[in-house]
Amino acid sequence: MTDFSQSLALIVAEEILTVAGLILLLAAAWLGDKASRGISIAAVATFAACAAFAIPTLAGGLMGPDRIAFMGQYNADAFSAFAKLLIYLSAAVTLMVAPRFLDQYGAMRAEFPVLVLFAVLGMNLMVSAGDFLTLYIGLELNSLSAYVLASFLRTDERSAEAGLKYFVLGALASGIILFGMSLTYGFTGSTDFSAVRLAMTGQIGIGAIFGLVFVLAGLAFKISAVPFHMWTPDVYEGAPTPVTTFFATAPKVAALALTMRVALGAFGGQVGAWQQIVIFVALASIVVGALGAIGQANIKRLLAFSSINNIGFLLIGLAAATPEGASAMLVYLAIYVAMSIAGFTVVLMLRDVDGRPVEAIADLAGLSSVRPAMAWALLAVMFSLAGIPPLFGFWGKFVVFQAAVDANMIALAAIGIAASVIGAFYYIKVVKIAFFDEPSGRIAAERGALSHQIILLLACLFISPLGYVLTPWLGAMADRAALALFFVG
Amino acid sequence: MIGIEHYVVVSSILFVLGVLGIFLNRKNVIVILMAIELILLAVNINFVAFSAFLSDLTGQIFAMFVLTVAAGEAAIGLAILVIYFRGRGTIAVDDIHRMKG
Amino acid sequence: MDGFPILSLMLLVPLVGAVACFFVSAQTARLVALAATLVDLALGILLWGAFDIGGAQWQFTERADLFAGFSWALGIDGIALLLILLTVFLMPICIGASWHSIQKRVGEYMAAFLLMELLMIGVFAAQDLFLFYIMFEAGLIPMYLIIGIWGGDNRIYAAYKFFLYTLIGSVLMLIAMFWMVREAGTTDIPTLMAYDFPAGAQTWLWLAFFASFAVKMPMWPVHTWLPDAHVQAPTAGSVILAGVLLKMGGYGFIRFAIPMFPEASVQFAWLVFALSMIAVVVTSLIALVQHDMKKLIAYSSVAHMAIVTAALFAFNVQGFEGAMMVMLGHGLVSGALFLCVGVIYDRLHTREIERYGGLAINMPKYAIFFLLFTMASIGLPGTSNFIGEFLGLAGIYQASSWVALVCTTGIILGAGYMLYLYRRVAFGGQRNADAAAMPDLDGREWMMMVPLAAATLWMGIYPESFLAPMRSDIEWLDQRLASVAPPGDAHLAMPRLEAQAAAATAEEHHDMGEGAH
Amino acid sequence: MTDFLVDLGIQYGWAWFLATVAGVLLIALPLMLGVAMIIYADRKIWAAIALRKGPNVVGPFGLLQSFADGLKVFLQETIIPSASNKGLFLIAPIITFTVALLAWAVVPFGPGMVLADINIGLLYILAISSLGVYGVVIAGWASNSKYPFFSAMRAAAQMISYEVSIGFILICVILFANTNNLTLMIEAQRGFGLGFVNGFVFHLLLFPMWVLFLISGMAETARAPFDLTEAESELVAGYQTEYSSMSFALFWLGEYANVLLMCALNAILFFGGWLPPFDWEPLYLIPGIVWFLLKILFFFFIFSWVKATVPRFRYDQLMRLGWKIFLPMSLLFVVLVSGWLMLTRYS
Amino acid sequence: MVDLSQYLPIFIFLVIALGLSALFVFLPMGVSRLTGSHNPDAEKLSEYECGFPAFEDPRSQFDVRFYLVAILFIIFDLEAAFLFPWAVSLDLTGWPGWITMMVFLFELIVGFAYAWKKGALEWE
Repeated sequence: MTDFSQSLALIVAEEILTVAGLILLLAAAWLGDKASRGISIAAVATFAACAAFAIPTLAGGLMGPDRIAFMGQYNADAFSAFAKLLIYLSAAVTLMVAPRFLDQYGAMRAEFPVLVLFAVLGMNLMVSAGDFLTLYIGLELNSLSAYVLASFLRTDERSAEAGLKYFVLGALASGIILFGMSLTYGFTGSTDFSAVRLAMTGQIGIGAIFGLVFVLAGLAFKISAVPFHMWTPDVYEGAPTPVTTFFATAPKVAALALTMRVALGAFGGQVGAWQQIVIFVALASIVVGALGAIGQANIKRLLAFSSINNIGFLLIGLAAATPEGASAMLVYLAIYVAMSIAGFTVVLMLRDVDGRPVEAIADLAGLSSVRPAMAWALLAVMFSLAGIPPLFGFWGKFVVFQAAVDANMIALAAIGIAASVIGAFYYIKVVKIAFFDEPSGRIAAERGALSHQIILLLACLFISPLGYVLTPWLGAMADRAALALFFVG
Repeated sequence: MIGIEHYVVVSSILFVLGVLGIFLNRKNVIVILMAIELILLAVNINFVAFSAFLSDLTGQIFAMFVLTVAAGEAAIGLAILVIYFRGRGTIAVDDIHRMKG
Repeated sequence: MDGFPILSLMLLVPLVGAVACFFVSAQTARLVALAATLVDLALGILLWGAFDIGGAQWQFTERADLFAGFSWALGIDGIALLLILLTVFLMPICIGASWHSIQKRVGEYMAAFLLMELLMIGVFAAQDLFLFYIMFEAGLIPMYLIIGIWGGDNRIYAAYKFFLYTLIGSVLMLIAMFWMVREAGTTDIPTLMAYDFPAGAQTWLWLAFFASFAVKMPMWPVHTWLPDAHVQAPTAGSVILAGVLLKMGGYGFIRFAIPMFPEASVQFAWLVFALSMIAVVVTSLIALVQHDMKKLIAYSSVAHMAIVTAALFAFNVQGFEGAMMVMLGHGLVSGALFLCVGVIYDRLHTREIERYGGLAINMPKYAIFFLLFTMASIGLPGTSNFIGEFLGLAGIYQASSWVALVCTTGIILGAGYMLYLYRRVAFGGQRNADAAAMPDLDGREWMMMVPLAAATLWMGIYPESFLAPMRSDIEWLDQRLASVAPPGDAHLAMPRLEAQAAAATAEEHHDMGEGAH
Repeated sequence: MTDFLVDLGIQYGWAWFLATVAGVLLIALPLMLGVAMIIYADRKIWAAIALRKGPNVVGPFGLLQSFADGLKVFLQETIIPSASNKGLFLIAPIITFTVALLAWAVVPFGPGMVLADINIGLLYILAISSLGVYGVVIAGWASNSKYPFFSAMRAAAQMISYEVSIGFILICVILFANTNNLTLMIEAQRGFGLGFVNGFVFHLLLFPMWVLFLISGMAETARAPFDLTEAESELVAGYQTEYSSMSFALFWLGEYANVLLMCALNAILFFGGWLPPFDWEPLYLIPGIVWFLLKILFFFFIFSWVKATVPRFRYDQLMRLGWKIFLPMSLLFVVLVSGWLMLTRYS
Repeated sequence: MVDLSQYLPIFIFLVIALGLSALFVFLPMGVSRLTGSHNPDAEKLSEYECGFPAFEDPRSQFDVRFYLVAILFIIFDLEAAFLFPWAVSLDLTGWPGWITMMVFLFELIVGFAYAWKKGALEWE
C-alpha cells in the first residue's frame, strides 16, 4: 500500500491531463476559436507527455501493491498502461483529423480538444479503476464529454439526434451499472474490487448474482455488445466523423479494458457465473454485427456494425477467462484501433464533387480509378477487418481464437470463426464497390491533408503484413499487461 | 420493523419503473430524463440503505457522487435536448428517427 | 546450395516485382512482371537441379523462429518441388497471356499476379502450419481482385462466390489447426505429419480440413464456384486457377488430411469415393451440354480433380503417384486449354462455341496445338494425363473396383465432350465470317504454346523425370498408412470384374506391372 | 413537558406525542401571529420612514389591521382561472406555506427549546428553504398566464442564484463551528469575539460573510430591493397575480415567515442566537428566548429599513451581484477561512 | 441502523403544517360558497392580461439564460454538498483533506471562469 504522496506520484498522468485540461479550457475561453489549432496541438502534446509515463510501466510489466494508489481505488499497473497508450493514440489521431472536417461546418471550436482531453481523463480512470467508485467517476467523465462531442455540430440535426440517443441510452447504461454496483456493494459490503472478489468467491447469493449481471449488462451497453448495441449505428452515423473515429477507438478500448478488469478482477471468483453470458453475447454480437451490416448504405453505419462484430470477437477472448485470453484481447484491441483509425481516416479524406464529406457507400463506386491510394487503403482495412491473412487483422482473430481453443472452448471458437464469414460478405462488398463498379463520378479527385495522409500511411503499414514484424513486441506487451490484470494482491 | 429487504424491493420497483419509463414512453423525451433520474434514485436508495445496514460510509459517499453526476448528466441531457429542439421543433420520442438502417 | 535461402528468394522476387508494379507505367509493369516470373522460373529450375533425389525427405529447409511458436519455416519434399515447378512454369505464360488483353490498370494486375505467385509458392513451401494457412488464405485477396476487376460481365457474382466458398471452407481448418498445435505442441508440419492424434479427435479434425480442401479442390457438391470463377476470370486468371489453385486442395490432402489423420482418412474414404464418383459422372455429363468453352473446360477440371481425390483415398503408391501426375498434367493441360480459349477470345470476344467453327482452315497452327491439348486432356498415351490417369485408376482399382469402374466412365465421357468441343470449334464449315477472318497464332502466342506442348509431351513420354523426385515421399506416405489402410477388394473381385476393367482400359494392363513395382 | 404528562399518568409514547404536537403548535401558531404583527410592523416602519402614518384605523394604532385584512381575504371568493392546472394551482400555496413553517422545526429558541435537535440542523434548513422554489414555480406555471409565468421564472432563478452563495457562507460558519447542529453552533459562539462578545460576526473573516448573508437573505426572500418577482410596474403581482382569497394570503404569510426565518438565521449564525450580546453573567439572567426574539426583531427592522430606503435593482444587476460578486467572494472566503483554520486551529 | 427517531417531530410538524395550509386553502372555498360570494363567470375566470384577451400561449419559449442559471446552480449546489461534510471533518482529514478540497475548488473555479468568460453570467 502506498501513502498519500506516493499515490499522487502514481497518478501523475491524470494530474497532467487535469491541469492541461483546465489550462486549455481557459485558453479556449480567452483566446477563442481561432486558437483551436494551437489548443489541439497542446492537447496532443499532453497525450504524448502522458504516454511517456505509461510506457515504462508497460515495458517494466509493473504491477503489485506499490502500483495501487489511494488504498485500492486506483491501479497504475501494466494493464492500464497498455490501454492508456491505445487511448492516447486514438485521441491524438482524433484531434489531428478533426480540424479539417469541422472547419467545413465552421464548427472547429476551441472546446473540442478540451472535451477530448477530459474524455481521455475519464477513460484513464476507467482503465485504472480499482474500485466501483473510481469506475463510475471515470465512466461518467468520459460519457458526459462524449455526449457533448456527439452533438458537437449544433446546427446539424443528425448530430443532435445522435447526441440525444447516445445520451439517453448511455445514461440508462450508467443507471444499470450503478444499480448493479449498489447490489454488489450491498451483498459484499465493499466497492473495492479485491474485496468484492474475496467476498464473491464460492457460493454466493442471488442478490450478488443480480449485481454481477447488472454491472456486466451495463458494461455491455458501453462496449455496444448485443443485445445492448442498438444505439451504436445511429450514434456513429449522426456524430461528426472525427467524433465517430474517436468513439470507435478510445472509448471502446476503455470500456473493454474496464469490462476485463471488472469481469476478471472484481468478479474473477465467479467466472462460472458470467462465462455463459459472455459466450452468448460474443456470438450474438458477431452474428448481429455481421447481419446488420449487410443492408447498410452508409459507410459510418457499416463501420458501426463492424465494431459490434469486432466486439464479439474480442469477447471470445474474455470468455476464455485466462491470461492468454486477456492478452489476445489486448492484441486484438491494438489492431482494431489501427483498423478503425485507418477506416475512418479514409472516410474523412474523401470529399464529393460538391466538397461535402462522403458517407454513402454507393458514392464510393469506382473509387479505385479516381483515388487509387484511398481505394487500396480501404481494401486493406476491409480485408483486415474481415480477418483475411496476411493482413494484420487476421492476427487479432488468430490470437483470440487460439486462446479460446487453448481454454478448451472449441465449439465457441468454431461457431465464432464460421460466423466471421458472414462478416466477410459485407467487407468484400465495400471492396467490390470501390474496385469493381463503374466510377460514380461523385468523388472529387483532390488529395487529403498531409496529416491525414501520414496517419493513414502509418495505420495502413500497421495493418499490412508488415505489422507482423511487431507481433513479438506487441505480444510481449500484451502478455505483461494481461498478467497484471490477473495479479491478485 | 423495516428491514433491508424492504429497501431493496422498493428500489427495485423504482428501477424497473425507470427502465419501463424509458422504453414504453412514446411521448416526450423529458419523460425519459425523468425516468433516468428515477433509476438513479433507486440506486441511491440502495446505496444509502445498504450503507446504514452495513454501518459503512462508502455507500453514502457513493450516493453523493451519484447525485453529483446525475446533476451533470441532467444538465448535459437538457442541453442536448435544447439543441435538438432547435433543429427539429419537437421532442416527441416517435419523431427521433432521422437515421434508420 | 547449402544454406542459401533459395525458397525465400523465390518468394522475395515476385514480392519486389509486385511492389514495383504499383508505381510504374503499364508497359514497364508488364516487363517487370515478366522479368520477375522468369527469374523465379530460373530459380525453380535451379531448385529442381539441386534437389537431391532420394536424399533427405525435406530439403532446402530454412527456419527462423519468430514469435508465439510461429516460425518462418520453409522446406520442400519432392511433392512440393513439383508443384512449385508447375507454378513457376505457368506464371511467365500467364503474364504473356495478359500482355495485350489486359489494358486497364496494368500495374495493379501484374502486382496481383506476382502476389499470387508468391502465395502459391509459399503454400507449397511452408513448413509451419500457420504460415501455410496464411499463404493459403491470403490467395483469396489477389484472386478476388483479378476476377472482380478484370473479369467478364458477371464477374462480381463470380468473385463473391469464389471468395465466400473458399473462406467458409478454410476458417474451420484454422480451428482444427489451433487444436492440433495445442495437442502436439508444435507448428512444424513434418513433425505433425508423423504425430499420432487421438482417434476420436481425428474425426473432426479431418472434417475441418476436408471442408477447406474439398472446396478448394473442388469436390462435388461444393464445386459450383469453379465454373463461375473460370468463366468470368481473365484468361490468365483461369490458367492460374485451373493450373495451380486447384492443386492446393490436392496438396492439402497429401500433406495434411491423409498423413496427419490416417485413421480418419480411412474412415471417411467412402465419403470421398462417393463424392468423387458422383463428380466424375455428373460433371462430365454437364460438360457435354455446355455452350461456353470455358465452362466446359471448368467442368472437365472438376471431373479430373475427382479422379485425383479418389486416387488419393485409395491409399496405395499408384494412387498417390497417379493423383500427383494428374494434378501436374492437368495443371499443364487445362492451363493450356484455357490459353487456347483465350487466344480466340482475344480475337472474337466471345466464348460461345457456336460462334466458331472451321478454325482448322484459317488457323491451322492453332488447331494443331488445340488438338494436342485436347488429346492430352482425354488422356491419350504419350501425353501427361495418360500417365496420371492410368496410375490413378490402377490405384483406385486396388482399393475398390467399383469406384475404378465409375471413374473410368468419366474418362470415356471426357473423351466425348472434349472431342465434341474440338469438332465444333476446329472442324466443320466456316459458318461465321468474323471467325473465319481470324489470324493465326502470332509470335507471342507461339512462345506460350510451345513450352506447354513440350512439357505435356515430356511428361507423357518420360514421366520418370517427374515421378523420381516424389517417389520416396510417396513411399513414406504409404508406410504411414500401412497400418490402417483397409484391404482393397480388387484381388478378390478381380475374376468377376476382369472383363469390364479390361474393356475400359484395354491397353493399361500392359503397364500395370510397371506401375506396381 | 413529556415528563409532566407522564406524571399525569399518561403512557410514555402518548405523552411524547402530545408533547410534540403541543410543541409544534407552540411554534406554528405564535409564528402565524408573529407574521401578522410583523406585516403590520413592516408597514408602520415603512410609513414612518416615508413620513406617513401607516395603518391606524383598525384597533389601537391600527394594530389589528392585519387581522382585518385576514378576515377580508378569508371571506373572499377563491377564483381558479379556467385555463389553469387546477390541482397544481391549489397545491402551490400549500407548498409555500408548509415549507415556510417546516423550517422552524429545528430552530433553537433557547437552551433546549428546540423541537427537533437534529445533528444536521443547518443542512435541514437549507434543504427545506430550497423547497420554497417549488411553490413559486408551480404557482407561476399552474396559473397558465403570462405574468405569473415570467415572475415564477425570475423568482426561481433569483432564489437559486443566491442560494449558491448562501451555501458557501454557511460553509464558512460551519468551518468555524465544526458542527451542523444549530444548538452546538450557538454554543460555539460563546465568548467568540475577543473572549467576551458572543457571535461569529466579530471575526475579521466572518464579518464580510455576515454582510453577504444579510444581503443574500434579502434576495433569497425576494424582499425589496430585490422584489423583482412582484415588481408591480412590470409583472403586475408576480406569480400571485391569479390568486385570490386565502390562497393569495398564504403566499404572503409564507413570504413573511421566510423573512423571519432569515432574521433568525442571522441571529443564530452570526450573533449568537439566544446568547446575550456579551458573555457577561448578569445578562444570562434574561431568558435566552428573549434575546433571540429581540435579535430577530432587530434584523427585521434592518430588512424593513432597507426596503424603505433602497431603490429596486434591475434584474441584470441582481444576477450580476449574485453570480459575479457574491459567489466569487463567498468561495474565496471558504478558502480563506478553511486555510486560516488549518493554520491556527488544526495544525 | 441509524436512529431516525429524532426526525419524528419533524414529520409530525409536517403533517400539522400541511393540514393547516390545506385548511387555509380549502376552508375559504367552502365559506365563500356558503356566503354566496362564490359567483364565477367566464370573464372572471380568464387569465389576467392587462385588459387584452390572451393571444398566445403564456408558456411559450422563455429565455435560455434561465436554463443556464439552473445548470450553474446545480453544479455549485452540489459542490456545496461535498463541502458540508468536509467542513465538519476538517479536524480529522487534516492537510490532505484540505489540499484535496482546494484542488476540487480550484477546478470548479476554472469552470466558473470559463462560464463567466463565455458570457453565461451576462444578463443583458
